[in-house]
Amino acid sequence: MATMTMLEAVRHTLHEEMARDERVMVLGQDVGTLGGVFRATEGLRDRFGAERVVDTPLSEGAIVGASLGLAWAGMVPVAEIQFLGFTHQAFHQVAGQLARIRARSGGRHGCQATLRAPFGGGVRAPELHSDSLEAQFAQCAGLKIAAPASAADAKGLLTAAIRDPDPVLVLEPLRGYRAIKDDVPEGEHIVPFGRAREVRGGDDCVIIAWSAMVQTCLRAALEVEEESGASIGVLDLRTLVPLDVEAIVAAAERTGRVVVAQEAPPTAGFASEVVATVQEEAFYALEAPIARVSGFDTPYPPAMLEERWVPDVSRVAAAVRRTLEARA
Amino acid sequence: MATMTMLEAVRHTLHEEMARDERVMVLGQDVGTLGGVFRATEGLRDRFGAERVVDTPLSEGAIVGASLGLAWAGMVPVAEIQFLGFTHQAFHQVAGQLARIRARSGGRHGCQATLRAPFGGGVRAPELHSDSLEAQFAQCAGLKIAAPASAADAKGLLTAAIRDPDPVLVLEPLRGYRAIKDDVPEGEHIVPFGRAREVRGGDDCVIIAWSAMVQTCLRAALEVEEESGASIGVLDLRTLVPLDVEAIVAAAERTGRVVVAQEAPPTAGFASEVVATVQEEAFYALEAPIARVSGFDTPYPPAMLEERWVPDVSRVAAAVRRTLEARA
Amino acid sequence: MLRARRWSTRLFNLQRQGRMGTTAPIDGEEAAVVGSAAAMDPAVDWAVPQYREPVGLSRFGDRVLLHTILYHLGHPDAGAYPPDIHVFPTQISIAAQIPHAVGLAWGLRLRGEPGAVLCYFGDGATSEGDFYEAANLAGVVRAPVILLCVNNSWAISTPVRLQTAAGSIADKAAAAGIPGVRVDGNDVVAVREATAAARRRALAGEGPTLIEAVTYRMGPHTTADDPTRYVPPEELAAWAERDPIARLGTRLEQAGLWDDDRQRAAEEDADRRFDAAFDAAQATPLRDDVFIDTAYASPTPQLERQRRLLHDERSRGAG
Amino acid sequence: MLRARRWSTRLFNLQRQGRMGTTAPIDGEEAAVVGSAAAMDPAVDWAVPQYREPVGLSRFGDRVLLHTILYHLGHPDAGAYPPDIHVFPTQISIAAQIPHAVGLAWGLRLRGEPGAVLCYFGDGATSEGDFYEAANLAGVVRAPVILLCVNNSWAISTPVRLQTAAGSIADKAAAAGIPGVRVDGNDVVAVREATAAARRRALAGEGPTLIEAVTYRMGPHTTADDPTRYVPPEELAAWAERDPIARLGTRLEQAGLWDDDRQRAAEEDADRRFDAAFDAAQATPLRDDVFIDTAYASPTPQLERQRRLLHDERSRGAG
Ligand SMILES: Cc1ncc(C[n+]2csc(CCOP(=O)(O)OP(=O)(O)O)c2C)c(N)n1
Ligand SMILES: Cc1ncc(C[n+]2csc(CCOP(=O)(O)OP(=O)(O)O)c2C)c(N)n1
Ligand SMILES: [Mg+2]
Ligand SMILES: [Mg+2]
Repeated sequence: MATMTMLEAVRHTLHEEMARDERVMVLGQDVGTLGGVFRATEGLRDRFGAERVVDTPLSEGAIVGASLGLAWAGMVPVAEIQFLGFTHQAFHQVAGQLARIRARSGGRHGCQATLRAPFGGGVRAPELHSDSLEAQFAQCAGLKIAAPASAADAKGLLTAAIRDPDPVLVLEPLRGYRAIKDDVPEGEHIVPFGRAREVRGGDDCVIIAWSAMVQTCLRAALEVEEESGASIGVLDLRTLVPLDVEAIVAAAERTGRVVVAQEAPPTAGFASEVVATVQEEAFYALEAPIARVSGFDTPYPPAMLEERWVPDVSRVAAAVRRTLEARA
Repeated sequence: MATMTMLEAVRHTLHEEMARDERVMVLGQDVGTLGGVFRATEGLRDRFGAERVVDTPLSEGAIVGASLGLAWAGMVPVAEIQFLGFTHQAFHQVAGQLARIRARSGGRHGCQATLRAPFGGGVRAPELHSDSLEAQFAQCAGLKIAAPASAADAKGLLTAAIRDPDPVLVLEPLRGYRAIKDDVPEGEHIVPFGRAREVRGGDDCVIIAWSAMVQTCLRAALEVEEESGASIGVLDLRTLVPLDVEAIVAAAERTGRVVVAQEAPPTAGFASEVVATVQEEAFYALEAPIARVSGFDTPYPPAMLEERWVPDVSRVAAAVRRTLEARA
Repeated sequence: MLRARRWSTRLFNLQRQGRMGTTAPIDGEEAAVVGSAAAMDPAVDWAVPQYREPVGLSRFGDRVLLHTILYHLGHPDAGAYPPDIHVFPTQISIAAQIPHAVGLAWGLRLRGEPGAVLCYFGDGATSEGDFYEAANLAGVVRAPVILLCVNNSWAISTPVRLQTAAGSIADKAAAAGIPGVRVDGNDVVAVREATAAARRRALAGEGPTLIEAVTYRMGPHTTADDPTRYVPPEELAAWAERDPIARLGTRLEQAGLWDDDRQRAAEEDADRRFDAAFDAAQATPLRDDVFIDTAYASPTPQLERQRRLLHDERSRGAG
Repeated sequence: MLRARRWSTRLFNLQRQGRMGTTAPIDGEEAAVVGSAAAMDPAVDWAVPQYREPVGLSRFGDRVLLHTILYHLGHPDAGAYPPDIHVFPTQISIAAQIPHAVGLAWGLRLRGEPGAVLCYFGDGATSEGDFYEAANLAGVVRAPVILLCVNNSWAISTPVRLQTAAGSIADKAAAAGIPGVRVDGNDVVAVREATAAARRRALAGEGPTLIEAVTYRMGPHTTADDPTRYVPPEELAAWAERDPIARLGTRLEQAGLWDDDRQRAAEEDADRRFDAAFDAAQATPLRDDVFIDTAYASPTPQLERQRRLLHDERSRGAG
């Protein structure tokens, strides 16, 4: 065990996976000499050479599209997209190509490629750097999506992603890169996809979240628990696709009261999917409407307003209180 | 009143709007000389000239991106994207640019541009021609989305879209182009955004849908009503953004039993949004879990399997029966 | 070439009889497709096509025809080429295959494998960002790829003149800093030679080449198209004079290498092969839930739940 | 130029003091930006910038500075230029503004309006599909647009050499069939002349021009960047010798048009203007739910519901 920030865990994992398997390569904008704008790829270029750690032109479509070809040639590409917002430039390649190539080839040949991208708000970044776009990718059947909330999971899920035979989008929370720090297992550490993590148990209400919102929800849970004595659980989904329906349903059935928190705008956000799943599978256990906490149905605002926009502890706590108070 | 197919209604509307306002222009692939691959723009080029009806290069990104600039210059562009699947090539322009330009300009200057695209399955089209991607666009705050289910609404909603000061995506159901035929009001006909249409009333269960699925649901409602005597309503959302929450909630409260049907894959589809909204706003009226009927969490399959994939009357009817039978 | 046309015609006729989905006839473009494929070594090289070329790619294996038929039938195994057939599944999204071809070529080099990649696309495709981005990347990493534009003068109803103001498609190579070559796409020998030269460059580590094969789409865009609405008849007639198959036939006849008997024999052979492939295609098994098995390496729990639902509802519906 | 640098430095310093968000210094690129803007008529023409140029666009109105400051403060009114300021809001998504500029220019012509559009982007932007697609479209519709690439030799840490194998950025014009011009981007007069010539072409209906202004980013990419990790010091030193402001200073001094007094006066004037604009920016009102009002022409019912929620939760939280 070593204590690491999420960023360190990502870097450490890339080093380990590149050392373990010579087919693994890293490509993207500024990932080589600079070591990435956040230094997630620092040291890789010196250690593994410019052929396997490639500073590409400023072309997200080509980075993602070439990754498919590289994978078919037997490489294992790990592409960094500088910010999740700029995956939109490659959306046709992700949705129409990487996600579909296995089906298109009749199951014969998949695409073992990983896309890493930082996302999420709270660090006063410029426009288009903070958006939470996971739901758009969750509609791309054939793609998997991991969204670690801890440094340990950043390692375990990234390792699983790189070794997964299907294309995986790994979402890394911008504001967690340095702020989230915890114990990371040394050596091989794989967190299997589709298994949620019970961050804390709770019998009266469960808050479901992923990525950086997990920390926010944990604080909200403690706050409400302290003030009310109610027992509030927090469930970290870890991967959105595949989704751990069992764990979600079990938590909903145990508590009867559910809050789902996300940073994205509410309309068609991934929280809606979680809500729909809970009410489909655990309807009779529900004692209160499932509450969503989200951003707003507006573009992510400029820095001066982002604190109003990104759901914070007080908004999550308010939703938990509302849910606890709702008549059964 | 004149009876028209949806395709005729679209064409007729484009003619009317171009005649009414000389700033309206049509651009896209093959929209000019050919009159569009479905003939939706037939006759426009001869009537309004090649300056206002433009055969563009094969560049969705440039078509959509240029539309923003055209709108800022005072034109009113109506761009045809040949199939919705190919809006992905322009996704960065739709999501990051058209949808956000009003917010980016501090509210000063929007983007009066319409994007039309056929979508949906059931006509044995090649790959990427049949996908229902509306949920991905519904997460693009700043964009509006219309999805007419009748020829009359194809006119009323397209007219509203062209005149709307915000960017609008108009989804036109491929299999409805010729198969859906109804009475279309002559002269100016505007269907305001955000008002759902009660296709048929019903007290025991309501099926919520949009676009071509409305017809499927109508048939399913009749089938179940006939066999069981239960009274089944059908609500056509007409626009996904803005969403008519009031009508949805009223129908849910009246019936207590709700089915939401879509063609898209279930995970993060727009049906999940409708479900989340219903359970949030009408929780205490619900007598059964809200059922979703969807495609599958796979890429849309090749023609030989699409009948298995696209939700049909029997699958919707099965969901309605299940919902009616569920204990309260 | 003759085979490609014959097979394309057979597909077309089957579509007209309602026994086949939309097809995109190759008529007129045989020299560009077959000639370029002829320069490749199917044991080590790869072909990455759009949708019009596969019928002309039997150089890469007899099975390519079977898969092409499966494709137009709408069968899910269409893209399931066995590992020894180095052909990418048919691409519908215009230009989207170009970055794949570049990545594949780049990857072959990184893996120390000997092949080059031949990527096909149309004149229309050269307006898409994917084309430029991929060509530019290929130039930077010196990928052993041949970017072969089949400039058939049309993208559905859009003539090249409205596609670009560039002097030629080959001129676009300058944007990527790679050689751009223009070749008579109706001259099978010229196409093969240009491709062979590009392949030599690729294998010598000198990087990509853009080849523009100038030809003409003599038929409709697809079976769903009505080209009489936009193709000037004089233009079509002028190109018909330059029909690549007739042209090669004349050359070979003059050299005493071709005659009516051989022609007939070749046609019969093509038909026999087509019939056999069509039978094989029709006999290819189809599982009605195969889409659940081919979305991921193994189905997610949600997909297994959806499979059960599918079967329940079907059996209920049938019952 | 002097003003642009001074203002950029002021922004940089404020960022360092924690009073401003990320900024992207213009140092070294003043001649390319100010010189090209000088060729335009702000009454009829438009500027469509990326993020580094706005501080150099006061040619388009004094207010541009205020909006630039608002931008780096993260104020929602940053892009709310009044109608008489013909500047597009700052663009962050690389190359995404290029199709807008083409559409705007095209639209002005369709509307019978007299202007031309000057679109700025970087060397990095020329690798994006948007650049090629937009340039190609501009060529076909002969849009009165000037595509001005500020080639400052870097895209963050990526040198132009890794961006493309093309001989120059100007060479890329061939792909769109439009003229490509390479100009010394540190020579303000040369840049202005090249831009003026392109503008004349545009207004004469001869279509777009790609201008590559060859210059150098003398500072970091942004305040978040550490260029010492990748910029070769000799290279930076060599370009510092060609500093565009010093160069013009020398020229003017030799012509007796510039001296230390004038320099000091100009700097003081620049500072005064900056101070005034900064005060105005800080005094610009900020409503905490303005994002709800600017997403659509008028808020949807859902947004009104969300506004109420926001205020309820805030007041609860505060209470
Ligand atoms: C990204 C994308 N946009 C639009 C289409 C619709 N479409 C199908 S074929 C075609 C024209 C293609 O022309 P070209 O590249 O010249 O190939 P050709 O058909 O002439 O072989 C278009 C626009 C598509 N398939 N993909
Ligand atoms: C589409 C997109 N991809 C990536 C980024 C991240 N990014 C910001 S600036 C930059 C480099 C831009 O270089 P260039 O176009 O040369 O402009 P310069 O900064 O040199 O003025 C990158 C990659 C972005 N903003 N947009
Ligand atoms: Mg063509
Ligand atoms: Mg640059």
